[in-house]
Amino acid sequence: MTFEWIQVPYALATLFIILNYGLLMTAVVRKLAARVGGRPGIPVWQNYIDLVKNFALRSKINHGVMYYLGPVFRLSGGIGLILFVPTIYGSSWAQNFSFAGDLVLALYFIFFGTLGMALGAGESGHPHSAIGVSRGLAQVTTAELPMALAVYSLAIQYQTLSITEIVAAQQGGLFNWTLFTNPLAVVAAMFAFVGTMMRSPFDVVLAPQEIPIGPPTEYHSAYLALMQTNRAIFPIAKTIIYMNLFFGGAANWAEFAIKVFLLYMIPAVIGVVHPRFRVEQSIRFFLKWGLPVGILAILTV
Amino acid sequence: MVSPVLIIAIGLGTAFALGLLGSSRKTLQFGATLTALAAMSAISVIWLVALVTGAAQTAEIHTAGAVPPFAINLRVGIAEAALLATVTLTGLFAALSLRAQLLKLGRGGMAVLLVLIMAISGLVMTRDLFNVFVFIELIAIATAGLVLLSEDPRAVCAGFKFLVVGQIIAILLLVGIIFTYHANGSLNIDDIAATPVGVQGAALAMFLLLIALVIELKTFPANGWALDIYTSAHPGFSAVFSAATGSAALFIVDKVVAPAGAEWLPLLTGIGVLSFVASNVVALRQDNDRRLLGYSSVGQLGLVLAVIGQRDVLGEAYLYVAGGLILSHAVAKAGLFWMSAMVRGRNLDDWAAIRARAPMVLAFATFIAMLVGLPPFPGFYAKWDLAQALVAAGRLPVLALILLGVLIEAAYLFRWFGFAIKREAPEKGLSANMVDCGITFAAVIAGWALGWIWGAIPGQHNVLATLPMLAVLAFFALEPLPAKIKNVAAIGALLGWFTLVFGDYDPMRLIFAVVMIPGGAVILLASFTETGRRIGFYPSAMAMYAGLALLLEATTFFEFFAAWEIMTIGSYFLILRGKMSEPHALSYMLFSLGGAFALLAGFALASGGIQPFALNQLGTVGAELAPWVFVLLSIGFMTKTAAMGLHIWLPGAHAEAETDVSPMVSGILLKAGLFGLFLMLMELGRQSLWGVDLTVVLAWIGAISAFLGAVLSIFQEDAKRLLAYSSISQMGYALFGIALMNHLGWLLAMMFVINHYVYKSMLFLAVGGVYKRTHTKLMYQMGGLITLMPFTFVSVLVGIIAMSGVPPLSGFGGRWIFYNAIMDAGLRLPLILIFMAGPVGFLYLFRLIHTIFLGQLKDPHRQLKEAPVWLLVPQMIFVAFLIGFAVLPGMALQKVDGYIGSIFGDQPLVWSGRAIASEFGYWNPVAIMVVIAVIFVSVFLILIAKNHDAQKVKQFNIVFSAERPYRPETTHFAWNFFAPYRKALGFLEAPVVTSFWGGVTDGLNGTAEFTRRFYNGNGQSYAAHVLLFVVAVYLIAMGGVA
Amino acid sequence: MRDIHALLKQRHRLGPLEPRKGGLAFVTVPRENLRGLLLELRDTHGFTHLVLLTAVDWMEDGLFQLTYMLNNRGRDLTLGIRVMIDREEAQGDTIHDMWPTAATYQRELKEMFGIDFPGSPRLDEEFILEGWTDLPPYRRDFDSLAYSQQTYAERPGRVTHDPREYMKSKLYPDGV
Amino acid sequence: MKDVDDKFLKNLDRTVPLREELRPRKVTTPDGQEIEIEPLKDYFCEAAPKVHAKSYFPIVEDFYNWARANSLWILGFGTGCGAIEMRPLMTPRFDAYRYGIQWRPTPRQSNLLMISGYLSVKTLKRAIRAYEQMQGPKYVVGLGSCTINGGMYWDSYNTIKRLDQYLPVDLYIAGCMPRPEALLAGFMELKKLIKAGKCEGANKYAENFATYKANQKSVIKDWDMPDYNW
Repeated sequence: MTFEWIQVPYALATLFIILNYGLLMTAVVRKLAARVGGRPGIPVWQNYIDLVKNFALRSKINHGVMYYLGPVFRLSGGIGLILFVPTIYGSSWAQNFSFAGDLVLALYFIFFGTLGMALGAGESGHPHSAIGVSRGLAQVTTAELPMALAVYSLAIQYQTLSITEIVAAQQGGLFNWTLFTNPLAVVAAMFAFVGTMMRSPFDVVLAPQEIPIGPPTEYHSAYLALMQTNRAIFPIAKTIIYMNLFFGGAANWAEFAIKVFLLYMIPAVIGVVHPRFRVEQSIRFFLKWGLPVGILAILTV
Repeated sequence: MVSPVLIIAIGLGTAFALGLLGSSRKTLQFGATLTALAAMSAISVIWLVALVTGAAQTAEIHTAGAVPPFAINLRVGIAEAALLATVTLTGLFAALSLRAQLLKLGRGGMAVLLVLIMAISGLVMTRDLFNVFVFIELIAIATAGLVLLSEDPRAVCAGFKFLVVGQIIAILLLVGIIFTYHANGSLNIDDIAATPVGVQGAALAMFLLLIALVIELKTFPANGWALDIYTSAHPGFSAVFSAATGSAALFIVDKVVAPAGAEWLPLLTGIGVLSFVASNVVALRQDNDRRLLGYSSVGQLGLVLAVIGQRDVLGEAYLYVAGGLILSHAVAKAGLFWMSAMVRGRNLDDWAAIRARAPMVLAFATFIAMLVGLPPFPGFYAKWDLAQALVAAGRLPVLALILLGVLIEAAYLFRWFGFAIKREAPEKGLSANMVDCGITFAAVIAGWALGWIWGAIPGQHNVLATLPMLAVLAFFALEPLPAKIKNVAAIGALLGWFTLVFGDYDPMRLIFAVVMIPGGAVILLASFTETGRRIGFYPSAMAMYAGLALLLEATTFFEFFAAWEIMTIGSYFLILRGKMSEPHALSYMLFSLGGAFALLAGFALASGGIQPFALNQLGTVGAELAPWVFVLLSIGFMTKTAAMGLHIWLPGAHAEAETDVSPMVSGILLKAGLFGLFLMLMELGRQSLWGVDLTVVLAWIGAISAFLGAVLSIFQEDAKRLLAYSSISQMGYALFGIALMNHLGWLLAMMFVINHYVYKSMLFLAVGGVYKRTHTKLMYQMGGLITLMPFTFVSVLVGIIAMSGVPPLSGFGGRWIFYNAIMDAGLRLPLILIFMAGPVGFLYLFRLIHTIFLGQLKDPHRQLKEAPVWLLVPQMIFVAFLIGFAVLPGMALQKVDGYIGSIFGDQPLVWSGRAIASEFGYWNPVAIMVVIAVIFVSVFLILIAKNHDAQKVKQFNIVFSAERPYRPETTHFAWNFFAPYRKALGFLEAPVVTSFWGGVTDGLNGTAEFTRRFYNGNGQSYAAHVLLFVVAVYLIAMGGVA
Repeated sequence: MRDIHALLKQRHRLGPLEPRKGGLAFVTVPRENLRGLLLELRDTHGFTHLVLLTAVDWMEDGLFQLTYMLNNRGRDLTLGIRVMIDREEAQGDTIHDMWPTAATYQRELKEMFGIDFPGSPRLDEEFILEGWTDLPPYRRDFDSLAYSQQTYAERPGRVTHDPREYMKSKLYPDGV
Repeated sequence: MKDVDDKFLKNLDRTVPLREELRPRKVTTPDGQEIEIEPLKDYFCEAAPKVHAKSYFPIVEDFYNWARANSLWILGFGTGCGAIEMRPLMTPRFDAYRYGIQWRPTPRQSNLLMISGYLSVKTLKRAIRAYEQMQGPKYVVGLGSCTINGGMYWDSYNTIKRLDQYLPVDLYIAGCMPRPEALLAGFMELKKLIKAGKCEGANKYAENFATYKANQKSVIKDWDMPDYNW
């Protein structure tokens, strides 16, 4: 697959859809959580308002170059992740720029935003930012491990690293999904999924109680707006990857919307009913439960 | 041509003539002595030259006009001549070194010295047993005389002990001679062979002869009597005692045993090896320099004795090996004793005094290298041939013991050298004067000359004659120049060499060559920051680079091994230059030597004694040997790549080295090990031992190193240690890649060779620059340096992005190849560790950049300047390269890919334009770079549009729960950065390996401590030792013979 | 309680015991006896708990009264020990080595009454009054109202009434 | 009912010295030369607050104000008894979230400061710092009579009586204490003001910065912070 200029507007369109979907869906999820608690909850368009409000802030401060670039890295990471992954299977225009690289690219590009964010937060000079980063990085080392193993077992199963081909291999019926052809890998991957969605019980990174929300402590105004945008996009992007790898991808936007929503609900539900882990607890958790499943996955495939 | 008898004649004559001179005219007497000695030396040297050049034949001199056995006859062959030269010259120099003493003592002393030298020469030449006895008596008496003549009370009692034991020896010898005469009516050595030794009496006779001569060698444990002499006598004399007497005694043993027949050899071997290992172990605990030298002499003599014991397998190489060892021992020991005459203090660390004089250090280094048997000295060649012969004859245990002994010897000698370089020098610790320096340097020159000669002997590869080594010698000559000029020269030399050679390398060698030679030049740019003359840096550095260059040039085992050793020595001296690096340099040296010996054994095993053996014939090794060769070689190479278990030398060595040395030893030196592994696997391929596939073992080791290296690295507070541990991890990746034994795995390893060189050198230089400014390596003491050191920050940033494998920089290429490589590899379990090592690596990298450059700036650092420009230049070059390499990986990899394809016969990667496709996935670096750049810029523009007017605030303008920060120190979160990680996985940093190696060394020292008790300084017990020794040996030996 | 008082009387110069309702009683000791008394109470009579340490300002007699309230949990007795100290160079003896909590009380007394307790840890660190420049506010010669009027801006229109007069005027507007 | 005694005069001539960590100090750099550190200059930004103009197009400004009104992020800074009254707002019974109100743990991200009760001088200092660290436009709501006229602390030696002397208050909610219903009503009121563009507290503070500072410093004797806490 090669590049034509027409792909640029296509990609932008995809991006636009996903952004709005992300903003609405996160709001809906929060509303659901509120209803569970017997509250009316926020209006579904609240995210848009907050976004506008933050863009409209009048006075801003700046802690230095990396601080300034941090959110840029963050959002670029999210957008890039979307653009490097084909969104809709078989759609002529939602393939984005997936010709640039395969699954490996997607997996490692996830770290792009994290790194930039960490550096930006670091330069703000706030100890809480550094603490949050240290916690987050420490947790991700083991949280991503089952995912890596699952991906490996998947790649061996399908003998390819190209996402498109993996999705293609899952077409033609529910039971061609990896979920059924390679359940162990999916379970392992789900550990990583829940662990990296920044929701309880694994959200000690931005623990609003002990450390006022960690890395973004010093961020505000447009910086914060960019990060909010990313927080709308990035989970969707990750969910898309999981959907493509394990749940047969999506052949049209409706299927996309449903699958992503359901997948997104998994960590949400778990988060609503679980208290928070300390970092070393979650590390042990992943080593004790996630890792063995992952090992089984790569041994049995 | 003058008759060699004159040597004896002159000696005796002058000795008597001295008596005629009035006792008052000391100077005249001294002059006479010197002249006599000079004459003797002259004669022997003339003979040596004549014999070597073939101008003369081996001469038989019959005294009293009758033929043996009715008269004593002397012989002068090459060996004799060489020894004579050594002896007489030693005597001459000894006389010079002893001048003060001699002038004080007067003619008595001089006469005794003359007689001693004369006797030793006679011992060398004579072919008659009784004559041997006479000369030995003379030697004993003369020695005792010389020792007793000095008024040091300890010397007196030492001399007395010596006499006592000397008499025991004499008696044994005499009895032996009588028996021999009884057994075969002749005292002529050559006749002994004529009669069968099977006769009980003759066997006993021979035993007594040998044991007497062996004890004369002061073999362990029957040597307490002699050691006191080393300690107490004047070093000038000890030199004679160690060099001349010892060599002569060895020679006589050889003379006697030659006719006696092969069944005596095992006895000698046993005694020799025991003596060698044991006295080296004891020497470990000595703190008096002369006593240490004494033990070392005993050890060396033991070694040669063992070699004599191997004469049956050595064949015609026998003279070469034994001679090499004896001569290097004689020269080095004499030299060291003469140096110790100049050092005032008697403790090992008093030798720090010599640091003031660079030539002295050179001399010291030369002698130690000669003793340990490092190139380019004769001992090295001898060791190599010895190993070949031993393995060929299947005498591996002997080889193992000898190598062990050498390792221990290296341990205390290099520890001593470390003291000399690193400990603080005592006031006026050095009493240097023209004469002593003169004779010392005569020894140095003799050493190098011998090195040349031993190399030049046909059938050998002369290490010194190679261009790189000549360059090194040239840099010795350049030392007086200022550092900057030498730096230009060094860079020129490296680039010049590269232009000479790169034409005829295959792509893989070429990559290594580029990393090692021009790569070294780039790092040398950083050395322009150094001012002054920087004595000692350039020879060492160039020695290392010469080793690397020769390593790539090597075609035979020997060349490879020599290059390896040279590289090791050079890097050792480099590392030793660091401020706190004394212990680390030592452990580096020991591990390297251990690895080198593993290589030596492996090569010998592979070649089976055939010399020279080409590297590319490694594949032809027999199937039953191949696995063992594999094991030995990979141990050797993995010591260099610091694989887990053999890694403990690395962190200290790399962290404590100088700013511009760390990148050399980390970025470049480690690659030598990888190069070796490549060669080995290319030739040997997969091997399995007891059904275990050894490459799988390698893969596991690689994975474990990759993981544990990373984990250990995140717990470091010292920036350079952090980087050092990360090197272990990175080399682990490379090792894993190689061990995958498939095309992409090797490509991955090559990628790591390039990437690791670039970003590790870059990071070490950056951290070094920070260290230059902040004077600390502890990260938590820094912070907020980003605005003060922007360039350094940029290079660290690029470095860690590349290293962590995040797109778009070149590290990602490595990861991509890695995934494709593991797809068709059978290994799965080790992957778990590798997968985990990735994110863990991310941890320590972030810590590195955060705690140094981000966070809170500290009071004392507020006005720091950016790192020196010459440190930045190479960094910026690296940054540019990393980005270029990220966009166009093909420029370096495509050729290598093709080459590896020619090895494995497959071609998994398709290079179409800028895009790369494998059978599993695809990778388009340009597209990635462009997409990311476009997104990044557009988002950045949005932010600028909104926040261009943001108010720039200072470091304490942070929300602090409505309080304000107290001090930057209390606000910077840096120390123990990953505390939760330590809570969860801290158990992984338990120092298991370190404690293991610590246990080994403690064990050795314990043994030494125990053994030295045995030397209680009491003459009677020493005599008892001797007798017990004789009896014990008798029981063992005759049990074997009869 | 009385038995303890009787016992203590033999060794310490105690004033008379003034019982109150329940297990509460007060006794006055001279300053030099305080320490020994407290020690004995704590170690032998089980008054292990320092309930509070506070002061009363007897401005007219030029005295400060320190009250150490001790409690015996086992027997549910509370003994208040009064020490009168001079108001001019107001100085007490620190007991933070017996009850670490005392250090905090003494810090507060130092801040609020200006009573010094040499040797008490962190005594001079301000407790709640950061940068206080005036008299210690709990001394009776410090007028809180005047101070606040001279310091903190009033909002105009605030009136205060004497409750009695005010209610009268409300209930009996015609003043009957 | 004690009346003021006119003999008492507060002590005016004593001043509080600067805190130790804020005094200029000498440190030696790694290369050994002495340098002078002035913490207040070197570690804190000295710039004064700026007056930020409204958006050029009124319609845009109205749109922005609407957004601001519907996304009030409260700084979780509870003083006095009112802190207790604010908690119920998060519970199902009142649920302030439905009005776009939520609590943020850091001043940088919040734009509404609730002074929920009496302010002792010590707390006032923190409140000012927190307020100045918020990014404009930002709003202050005073809760209860203590913030209005001192309330029951009318004669306290350590409690301020008028919040608007020290911070630009946009809205007072009367009561002692006002119940959550009153708070909600107050929020609605505030929203109206914001939408009407009447809440320019931040700019007012910047304009009359000198007066505010003077008032604050007249109360807070140990002003151990920069004049404006960015």
